[in-house]
Amino acid sequence: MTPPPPESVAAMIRPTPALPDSPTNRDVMRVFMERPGLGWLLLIGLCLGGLAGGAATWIYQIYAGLGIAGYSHPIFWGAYIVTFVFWVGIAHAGTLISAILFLFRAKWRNAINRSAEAMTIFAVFTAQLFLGIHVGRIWKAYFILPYPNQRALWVNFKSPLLWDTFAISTYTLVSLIFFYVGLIPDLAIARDRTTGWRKALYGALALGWQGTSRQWKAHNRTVLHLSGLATPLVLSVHSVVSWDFAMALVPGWHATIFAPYFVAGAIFSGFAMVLTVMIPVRRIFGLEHILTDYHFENMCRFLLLTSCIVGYAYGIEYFIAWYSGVEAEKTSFYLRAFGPYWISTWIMLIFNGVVPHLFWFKKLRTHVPTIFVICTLINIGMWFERYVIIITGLSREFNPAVWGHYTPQPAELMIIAGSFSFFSILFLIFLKLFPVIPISEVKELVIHERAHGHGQHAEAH
Amino acid sequence: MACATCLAVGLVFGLSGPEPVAAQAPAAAAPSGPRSSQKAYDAQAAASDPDAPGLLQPIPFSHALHAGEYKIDCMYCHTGTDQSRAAGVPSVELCMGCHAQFGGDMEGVQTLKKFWDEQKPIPWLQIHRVPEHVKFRHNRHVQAGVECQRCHGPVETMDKIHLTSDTIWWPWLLPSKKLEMGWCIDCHRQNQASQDCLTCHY
Amino acid sequence: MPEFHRRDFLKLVGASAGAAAASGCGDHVTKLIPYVVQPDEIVPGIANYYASTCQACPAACGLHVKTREGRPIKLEGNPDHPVNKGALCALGQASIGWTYHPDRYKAPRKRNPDGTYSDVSWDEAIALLSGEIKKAGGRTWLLGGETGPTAGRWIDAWVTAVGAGGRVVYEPFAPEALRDAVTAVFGAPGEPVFDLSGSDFVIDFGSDFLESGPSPTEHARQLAAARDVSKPGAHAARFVYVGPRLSMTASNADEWIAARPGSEALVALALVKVALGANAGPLAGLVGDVDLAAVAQQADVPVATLERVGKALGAAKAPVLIPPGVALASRRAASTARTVLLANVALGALGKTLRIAPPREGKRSSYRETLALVDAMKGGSVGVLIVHGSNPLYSLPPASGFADALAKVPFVVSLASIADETSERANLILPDHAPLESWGDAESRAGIRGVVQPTLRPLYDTRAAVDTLLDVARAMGPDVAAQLPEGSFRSLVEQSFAGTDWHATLQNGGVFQEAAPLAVAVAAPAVEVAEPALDGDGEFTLVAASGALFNDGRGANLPWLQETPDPVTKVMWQSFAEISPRAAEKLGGLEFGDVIGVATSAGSVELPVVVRSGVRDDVIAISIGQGHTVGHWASLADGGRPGEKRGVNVIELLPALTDEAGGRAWLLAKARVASAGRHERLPIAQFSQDQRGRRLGLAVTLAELAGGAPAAHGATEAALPAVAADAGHGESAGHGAEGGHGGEHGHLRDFDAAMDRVPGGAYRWGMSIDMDKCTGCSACVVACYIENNIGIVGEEEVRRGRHMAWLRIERWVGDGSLEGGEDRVPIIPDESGTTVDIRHTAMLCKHCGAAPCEPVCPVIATYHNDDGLNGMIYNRCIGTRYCANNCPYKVRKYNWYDLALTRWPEPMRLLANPDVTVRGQGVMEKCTFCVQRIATARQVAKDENRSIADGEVTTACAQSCPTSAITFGNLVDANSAVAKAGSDPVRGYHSLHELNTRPAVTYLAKVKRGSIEG
Amino acid sequence: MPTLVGVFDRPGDVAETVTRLKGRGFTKLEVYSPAPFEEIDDAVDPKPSKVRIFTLVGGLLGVVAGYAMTIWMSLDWPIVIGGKPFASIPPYTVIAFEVTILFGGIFTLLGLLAVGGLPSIKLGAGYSARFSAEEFGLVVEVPERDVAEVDGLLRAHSAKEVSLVAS
Repeated sequence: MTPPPPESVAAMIRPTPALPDSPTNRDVMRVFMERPGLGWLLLIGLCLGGLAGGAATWIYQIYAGLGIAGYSHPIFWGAYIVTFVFWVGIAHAGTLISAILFLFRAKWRNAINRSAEAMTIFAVFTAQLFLGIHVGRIWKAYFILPYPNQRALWVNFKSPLLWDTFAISTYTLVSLIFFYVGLIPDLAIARDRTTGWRKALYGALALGWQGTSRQWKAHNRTVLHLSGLATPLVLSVHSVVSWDFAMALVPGWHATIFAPYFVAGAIFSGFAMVLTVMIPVRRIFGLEHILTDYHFENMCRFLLLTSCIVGYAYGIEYFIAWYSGVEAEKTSFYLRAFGPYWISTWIMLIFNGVVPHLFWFKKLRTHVPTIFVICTLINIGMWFERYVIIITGLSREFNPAVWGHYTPQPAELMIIAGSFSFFSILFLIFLKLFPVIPISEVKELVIHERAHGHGQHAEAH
Repeated sequence: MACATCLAVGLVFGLSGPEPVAAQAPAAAAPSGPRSSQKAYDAQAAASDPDAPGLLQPIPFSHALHAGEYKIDCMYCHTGTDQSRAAGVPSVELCMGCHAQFGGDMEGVQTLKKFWDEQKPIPWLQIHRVPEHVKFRHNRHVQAGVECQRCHGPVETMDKIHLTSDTIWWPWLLPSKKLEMGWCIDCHRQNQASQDCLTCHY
Repeated sequence: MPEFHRRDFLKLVGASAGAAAASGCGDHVTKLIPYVVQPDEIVPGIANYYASTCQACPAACGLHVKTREGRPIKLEGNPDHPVNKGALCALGQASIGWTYHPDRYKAPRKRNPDGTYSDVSWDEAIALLSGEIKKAGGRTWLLGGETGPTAGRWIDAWVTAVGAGGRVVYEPFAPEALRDAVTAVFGAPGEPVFDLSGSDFVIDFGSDFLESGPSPTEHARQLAAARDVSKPGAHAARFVYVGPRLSMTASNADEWIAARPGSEALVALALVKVALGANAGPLAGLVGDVDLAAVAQQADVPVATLERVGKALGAAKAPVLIPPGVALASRRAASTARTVLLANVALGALGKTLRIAPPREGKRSSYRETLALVDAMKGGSVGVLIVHGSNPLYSLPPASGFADALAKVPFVVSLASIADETSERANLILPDHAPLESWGDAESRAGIRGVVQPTLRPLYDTRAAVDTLLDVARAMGPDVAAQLPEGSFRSLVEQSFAGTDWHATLQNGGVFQEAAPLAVAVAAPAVEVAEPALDGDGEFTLVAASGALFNDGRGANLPWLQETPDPVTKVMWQSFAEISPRAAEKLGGLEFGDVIGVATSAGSVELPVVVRSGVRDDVIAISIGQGHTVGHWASLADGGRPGEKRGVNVIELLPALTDEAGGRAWLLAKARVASAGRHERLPIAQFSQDQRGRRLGLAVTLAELAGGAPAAHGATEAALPAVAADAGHGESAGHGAEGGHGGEHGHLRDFDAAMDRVPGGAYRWGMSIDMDKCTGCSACVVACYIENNIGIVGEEEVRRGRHMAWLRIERWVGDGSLEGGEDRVPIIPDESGTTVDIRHTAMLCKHCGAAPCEPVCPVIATYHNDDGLNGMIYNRCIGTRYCANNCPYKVRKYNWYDLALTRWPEPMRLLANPDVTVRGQGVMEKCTFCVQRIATARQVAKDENRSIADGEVTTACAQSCPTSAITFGNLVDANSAVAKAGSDPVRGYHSLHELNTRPAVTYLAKVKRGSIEG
Repeated sequence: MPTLVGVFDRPGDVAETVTRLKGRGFTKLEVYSPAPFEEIDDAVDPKPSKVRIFTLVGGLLGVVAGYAMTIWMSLDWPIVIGGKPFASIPPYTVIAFEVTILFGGIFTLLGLLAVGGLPSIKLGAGYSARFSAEEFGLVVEVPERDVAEVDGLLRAHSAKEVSLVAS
């Protein structure tokens, strides 16, 4: 073959034409490229106010002492630990969706896993705040780390709190890695289409990703392995969090069902939070065609499953208390339902055990406003579940002389509100900075569809 | 704050006698006795040299002169160190025991006499200090035969008391300076002394 | 800006996360302040002990005052003193607070015409007072409390020397009816001494002798000795309580006869009639015309009970009947006292369990004389009134009109050392030394004379009361001075001990040769028993209960007594009215904390209510002692509202009436009670007194005790871990570290978890608590607070249950039932049955072998040391509080705020025990088995290279306990007291044993002696 | 050496072209793809990715590190806690498990960076923004003489465009 004439070679060298960009790119990037709307700014302002209030109360609490919270003898753990477990629970949905469903090859998860992973990370950060809020002497809290020190003093590895330290920091790191690895291809896409500081930011973060096959193969394998690691991690982290209670001999805590019970509860409240956040985001940014009702229906099925598990756990706890014949356990559980905290117990039972069963009806499973309401109730119910376990467990223990009562104080409510603001701020910033839907994963389906059978565009993914 | 033994010492002078035994303060006699030796003057100069390591004390007292040169035993001034947790700080009366007779020509001794005449304690500055949550027992260490220099350094050669450095290195490549916990623990381990936390923290 | 502490700096740094920046600034240089003249007996760091006598109440127990660097930091009982034998009551322990009290007067003060006060020099004040006395002459009067014999003698001499009008000795709780009865029954004045230790049947007609009788500590010891079942063959005395309210004393009885208040004499006669029938000796006349049915109806006591108890009383070999005390001193108190004394004589108690000691030296006025003085003041015939050692404005009923009488006295002088209601109205204040700064002497009983010696140089410009009076006399001219001795009061005290070796007396704490009892013959006086008249109308009878902690109100300004839970209702810091459930129902379903209005003929108050069945339906009981308007902690001054009352003063409800012998009467008034329609959250320490059948406070019946089977710990429980030495406990669960690691510090060692110690280890510190001896008086609780610098958190924090007591007394009523707990209202189960089944369990850290709190602490702030102690290292704790959650006994307390002792008003900080770290904010704390005392004892033992002997170290609680219910020692030493006591096969048990925490504290179950069989 | 860039629409075509080119001995080729497609990656490099080894090494290192840390620290200063042995294995297993996953995750990320050649500053030859849209780019380096032949081949496999990038 003789070489083609130079002019034809020269003809080949021409600037790549500005092709019509991929519709998926355009849709998703519109979300974070647009100038923030008034609604966004208002929300961010509100949350900053909440965060400022929470932070100020926290600093005052560090100075004045934990006395400003509602603790009383013998209830040494209160709303802060409840909210800590609540946030750690929510954190598990993200990893579950992206890791476990990836292993199951459930393709429907592609649209939702990025936002779920983002929520994981922000929820874990918020949860870790509470370790600092709950502890009595934060200026000495570094003692809990097994760092080599001149005192030759180490830490007590037998303590569930230390397992917590390891579990949650591992979970934070692995989730961050998982989130970041999934984000790299999208950052490359964004790098190629933005200018100014965004190009610099995305360029730096994308680490020079070009989507070569070697990189894709390594990326696939990495995501596979990370999912393989993250799945047991999810189950272990919330088991460790449940062992904070199960390892104690408080009646009502000391039960072997705690690990699966907490993991199911975590997934349950995690999915609910993902839905609670993604429904408005979908509505505001018009991502209906990517985040279809099919996704929401699948997630509602999952909520139904975990609601059954959690409902079973409530029942089995009462049965075991009765079956064990230990009077302290029986009294603790009887007073849980009919004692001074009966309201929170019944909120827990109804919101977690009864309301989600509305999802048996397909009509309700696909009716988005209903899903939103039920998910919000579920999260309230899950907060109260931890409240019930911790507070009623501690308030009616072995020694009736020191039964005590606890009422959350304004300082605690302010700090908890601050934590929700903190979570929302991170999520709002994420919305305006990174693609909320994984472009490359969605594009994989789109290209796949177009390659194989034009047309069934809407239904397929 | 709790073991403010050093601070509280002397603030309240408890006596079982009816009236405080206030010995008559000898009249501030003219500088009696022979002129002090040149060694004494050098020591006083060294003790009041602001550049030398260690804090400037209200009276330029030189341990090198008293303990090194005159070989006065530690326990003579620091009484009670072998019986009590706290090391006794010499009372002004103890200093005057000797300096009432000699050394009057030296500026340091004149300051001492001024304190004595006003019946005011000498506010020495503490050099060797362990945090307030540590209950260090002098008597146990003295009884166990640990000599004072082990922690206080070669006092008999110091004109100005200062913290000499004696750092040990842990196998995980971290140093522990003198009077820090690691340093004490290392010594306790070498001498099979108790490593029970309640020995020093309660 | 409040004083800025290093800890605040650390917290600010933590808060503002400017940690990095902070490390740069210079080191905090501290100073070493030597003595100018070092007293030879003071070695900094070593405690000195001075023998003295407690002046908190007339019992005058012997003291060992522990001082460090010249300041007293702890009071301990003097083992050689015959009255308290080394123990000390709650008020005695807390009385050290008066030395460093913020309300102390610092110099003489004069009230200016415009009502403000200005300091004045001693000479000026003395000149002013002597001038006034010269002017007033015979219109000068002294009103004061009981003093020591020497002080009393020379004050009387002063009164005659200056030609004053006279001196009235006024003690609110003086047992005047009893004194009068002794004079009437035995024809000669004397002090009745009830010795319970030899008795086998004790009946207490409401004298509450364990709380505020003449000598609570001594009687507690004697009662415990009389009922001691641990010694083989010891007879277990029966104890019956007759009275309208189940007080702390009654809680320790076998049977409670809830007679109508005022009918004690009738009940006594009925019992004697059943017991002795015809030959009732001196009481034959009275007993003759006693009709059991009438007495039963009038005293509201079933006839069967009278017969049953009467028969048992007859069978008793050495019975003793104790006449009513303060609470039941009615208008017929003298005749009741006579009746009970005659009953004692009739039952042959005289010479065995009752002896009449010669009267103590010193003037004692009757209440009638006090009222006479008040009338004289009202009539304007008193020119100068000198008040010392008492607070009449608080303790005299307003109905007596003392307030405006005081206003009519032109010149009032107060010699008080601490500000109180009366001294704040004085024209001239000449402050006395605090008790621990004073010289003096005190006589418990004839012949038992304790010396009072100062243990620190007076903190302020104060003078001994007698010295002040002597100076005044000298200032009045040579003729007056001639009649009085020269020297100081100290020399007078020394002269009063002339016959003895003064230094030996100082060392022993006094001269203790009890005088022989008087040989008395019964003078069979006329006794006319009648129902006491009650003033006013209303369906309730008001009983002013004498509290165990505040005595007559003198203890109210001591923070430890305010924060120690009331031994019966466990309420703290507040006043409360006790009514029965049926009465509460009638008043409209009142519940714990609902506020009621109580009105009598003399006054009315509003206070919250405590509903408990331990009170008769027609009785409303209010404790004496609260309701002060002056005083830190006594009033609401510490809460920032000075001048406002804390709780109510029940004395305001009482008319100023006396009994027929002129003694003060307390059971005087009918009360109209109505709900005030509002609720107040009462701070309570114990939520429920119903132990729900859990293994907290166990009791064994006499049959089980005799049977010898391990009744207390039930069948399922394995035998108590043999606390003796290497008895071994099956396969030792300990296994050392697998791989030997690191040669150089080869201190790896096996750990025997079951025996909770390192095999071959010398010590396992442990404790055994005999619940049969514990009366619930809380002396141990206060001793623990002061020894270990435990912080007082105040009323608001206590409402949230955040008080810091390392040791609490839990009061359990019977085995408990399974009801209750649904709401937040504290539970006091039904205690109204005839048989009393109240168990007092001292709950403290058990230093468990398999401690649940240790594995959960992430930073090893709590661990187990080789001597079996659970160490709590405050500087390592970061405050996760998980250990507190995991402790089933809930004995760990957390510092929610920085309410450390060193932040109290000056100069209370000087009370801090330098051997114990003062815990800051954010750390856990708990009982350490007084590790500082163990450490001190170990120093002594190591110096003599031997191990610590048994009994050489004792904890503050064990040392202070009047009945020595708590034994502390080394469990590894088989023949140590604690090992022997702890291994009682029948009664020994571990609290919450099924949790397998292997505690080092063994409880000995209470013995349920059941009701008296005929 | 001149570099040809072919632009494709369907992943299947790219995979075939790659196998064909490799069959013809042009092995210096690279595929830019906007989304992950196994058939392309297997075509370019059938061997399983080396990231697996990183994860394995990370995991094993984690186990060893976890147990070593906990046991060594417990025995360096053995303190009796709750009557439990100094180094008790059951609780330490939880920590070893967590550290295993931690090291596994970190080493997997390192694997991705190492195997994927990230972070790389310069973009590869022939890379253009369109390949992050929805089109595939096949870049192959061919000697001068084979440019036409390869160009034809690309077009035969429905390459939308073929262009020559300055070598």
